[in-house]
Amino acid sequence: MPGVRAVRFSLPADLAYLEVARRFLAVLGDKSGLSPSEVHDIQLVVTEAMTNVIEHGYGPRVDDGAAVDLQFEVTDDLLVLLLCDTAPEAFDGAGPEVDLERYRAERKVGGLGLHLMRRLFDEVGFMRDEAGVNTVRLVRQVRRQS
Amino acid sequence: MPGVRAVRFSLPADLAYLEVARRFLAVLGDKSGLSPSEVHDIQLVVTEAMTNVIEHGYGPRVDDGAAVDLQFEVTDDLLVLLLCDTAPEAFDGAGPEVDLERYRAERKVGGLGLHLMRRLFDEVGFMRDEAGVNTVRLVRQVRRQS
Amino acid sequence: MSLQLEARQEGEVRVLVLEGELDAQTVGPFDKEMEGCLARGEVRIVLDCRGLAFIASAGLGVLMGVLGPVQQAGGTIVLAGVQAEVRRTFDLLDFSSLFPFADSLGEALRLAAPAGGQG
Amino acid sequence: MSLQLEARQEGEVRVLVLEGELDAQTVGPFDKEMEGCLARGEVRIVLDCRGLAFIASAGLGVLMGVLGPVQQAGGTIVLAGVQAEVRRTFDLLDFSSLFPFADSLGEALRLAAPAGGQG
Ligand SMILES: Nc1ncnc2c1ncn2[C@@H]1O[C@H](COP(=O)(O)OP(=O)(O)O)[C@@H](O)[C@H]1O
Ligand SMILES: Nc1ncnc2c1ncn2[C@@H]1O[C@H](COP(=O)(O)OP(=O)(O)O)[C@@H](O)[C@H]1O
Repeated sequence: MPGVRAVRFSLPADLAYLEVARRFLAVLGDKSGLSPSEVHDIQLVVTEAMTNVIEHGYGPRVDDGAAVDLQFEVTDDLLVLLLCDTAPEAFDGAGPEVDLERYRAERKVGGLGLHLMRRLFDEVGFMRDEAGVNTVRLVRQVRRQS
Repeated sequence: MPGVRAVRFSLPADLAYLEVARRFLAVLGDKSGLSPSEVHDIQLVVTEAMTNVIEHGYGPRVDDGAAVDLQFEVTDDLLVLLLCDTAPEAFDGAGPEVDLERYRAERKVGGLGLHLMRRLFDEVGFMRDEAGVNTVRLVRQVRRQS
Repeated sequence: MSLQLEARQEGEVRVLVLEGELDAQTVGPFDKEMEGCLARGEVRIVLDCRGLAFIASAGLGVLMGVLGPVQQAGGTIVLAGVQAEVRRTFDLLDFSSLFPFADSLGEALRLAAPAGGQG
Repeated sequence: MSLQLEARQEGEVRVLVLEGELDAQTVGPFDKEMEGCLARGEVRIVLDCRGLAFIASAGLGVLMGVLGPVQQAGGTIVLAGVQAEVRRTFDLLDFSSLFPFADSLGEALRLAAPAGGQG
């Protein structure tokens, strides 16, 4: 079965590139023999993580050269996604669990993105290295097209 | 009209990824508002340049981690493509012009790729820096969808 | 393209046609449209999702934000022709039970009309 | 997928159906097939290119490599239903005058048959 050796891409830290990320992921998922539903899950999780990096990590005063780097790798049975950015804000992934009741009562409270990431991936890790690079690491078992 | 800020991607130095490069370029061309025929020209030229890097630059004994890095940027009226690799072989773009007559007489002589690149782009430059990074730089005026 | 949005009135029902992909980049006009419906008291809403290929949490956030007020005003938000992948996102968040899903636009209009689902 | 290749015989004409994209990665089977035709003396060849979306110089190299021997053996290589982008690559290299192009497969078969284009 086909795998994909590590492919990296770097997109401007701009919500207008969420769609480009999803298109790229569709190409890579297809090349890796992933099912359309698996490709969708990857697109969803990357959309959420990238949105967070842009909205919360870089924030509104992001400079023009800011980027989000993605790495996509499929081995025999493991899908590994890395998202890296150099946003000043560190984030450790901590936060309250999403509360459906609160969602009904209040309007537009957050927490859905992280919830989706944790729901869909076995491993969701947040790191920051000494050089100021933030990495979100998402890992899950591959479910292939039958 | 939409432009595309610099988008970079890094693919394994493997002919199996020529198709991925073309799919990625289609996404970026579409996002930049380029016409299908302009997208085709970009796909053709990148296919040729990437094939050369893999076949002539890295050659058959390429190691597993070898990559080809692409950068795609569209400003108002200029399309700039960069292909970078770390192949040991330096190349300055010199070579005999393609000879159609020879093509008919002999079998499978080379030179078509460089010919296509020069035919389709205004600027085709080959560089190698002190760090051993080879860069092919391809520039041309943007022809947009009308 | 990304997201195309079209609104029209069908009797007492407001129909919003969503085509493309709904994410943090494209959610703005949809948010504005939904808030507009609420402000004008147009609370019988059908979202024609047949052309909606993707929804991110940003889109669900808007829906969840207006659902309470819409229901308090005696209205409803019916989702018509939702594609499998969009439905999956609702399911993943356990939001599917909160909305009536209709296979066809006709069924959705019946569910949203005064004599319909809200009976 | 990348390149699908299918060969069949239609009377005295060998028909190769190309679907997908022809580049340095996918050219191998096409090269082998063309060399096989030449070796077996099957030199009346139609390439059904209706499904061919892309051709790189690697594909043209194979064509140019066999064209001379095919013609010396009294044969021809007719291209059927070539898409605009593939045609463009032929044009860019000034190779278009070297091959008969046929809009339809039927026309290509007529051109390739003994009574046809080769007279
Ligand atoms: N990359 C990040 N950098 C900084 N803060 C983040 C990041 N990702 C998430 N957060 C924080 O976690 C919260 C929850 O994120 P999420 O579940 O995606 O919901 P939302 O983005 O809608 O608020 C955010 O509101 C934000 O405070
Ligand atoms: N990146 C490269 N590194 C080393 N040599 C190269 C490179 N690109 C091209 N060349 C040389 O230039 C020649 C012509 O290249 P090209 O026109 O693409 O034709 P082909 O690759 O079919 O030989 C090649 O045969 C090779 O010797």
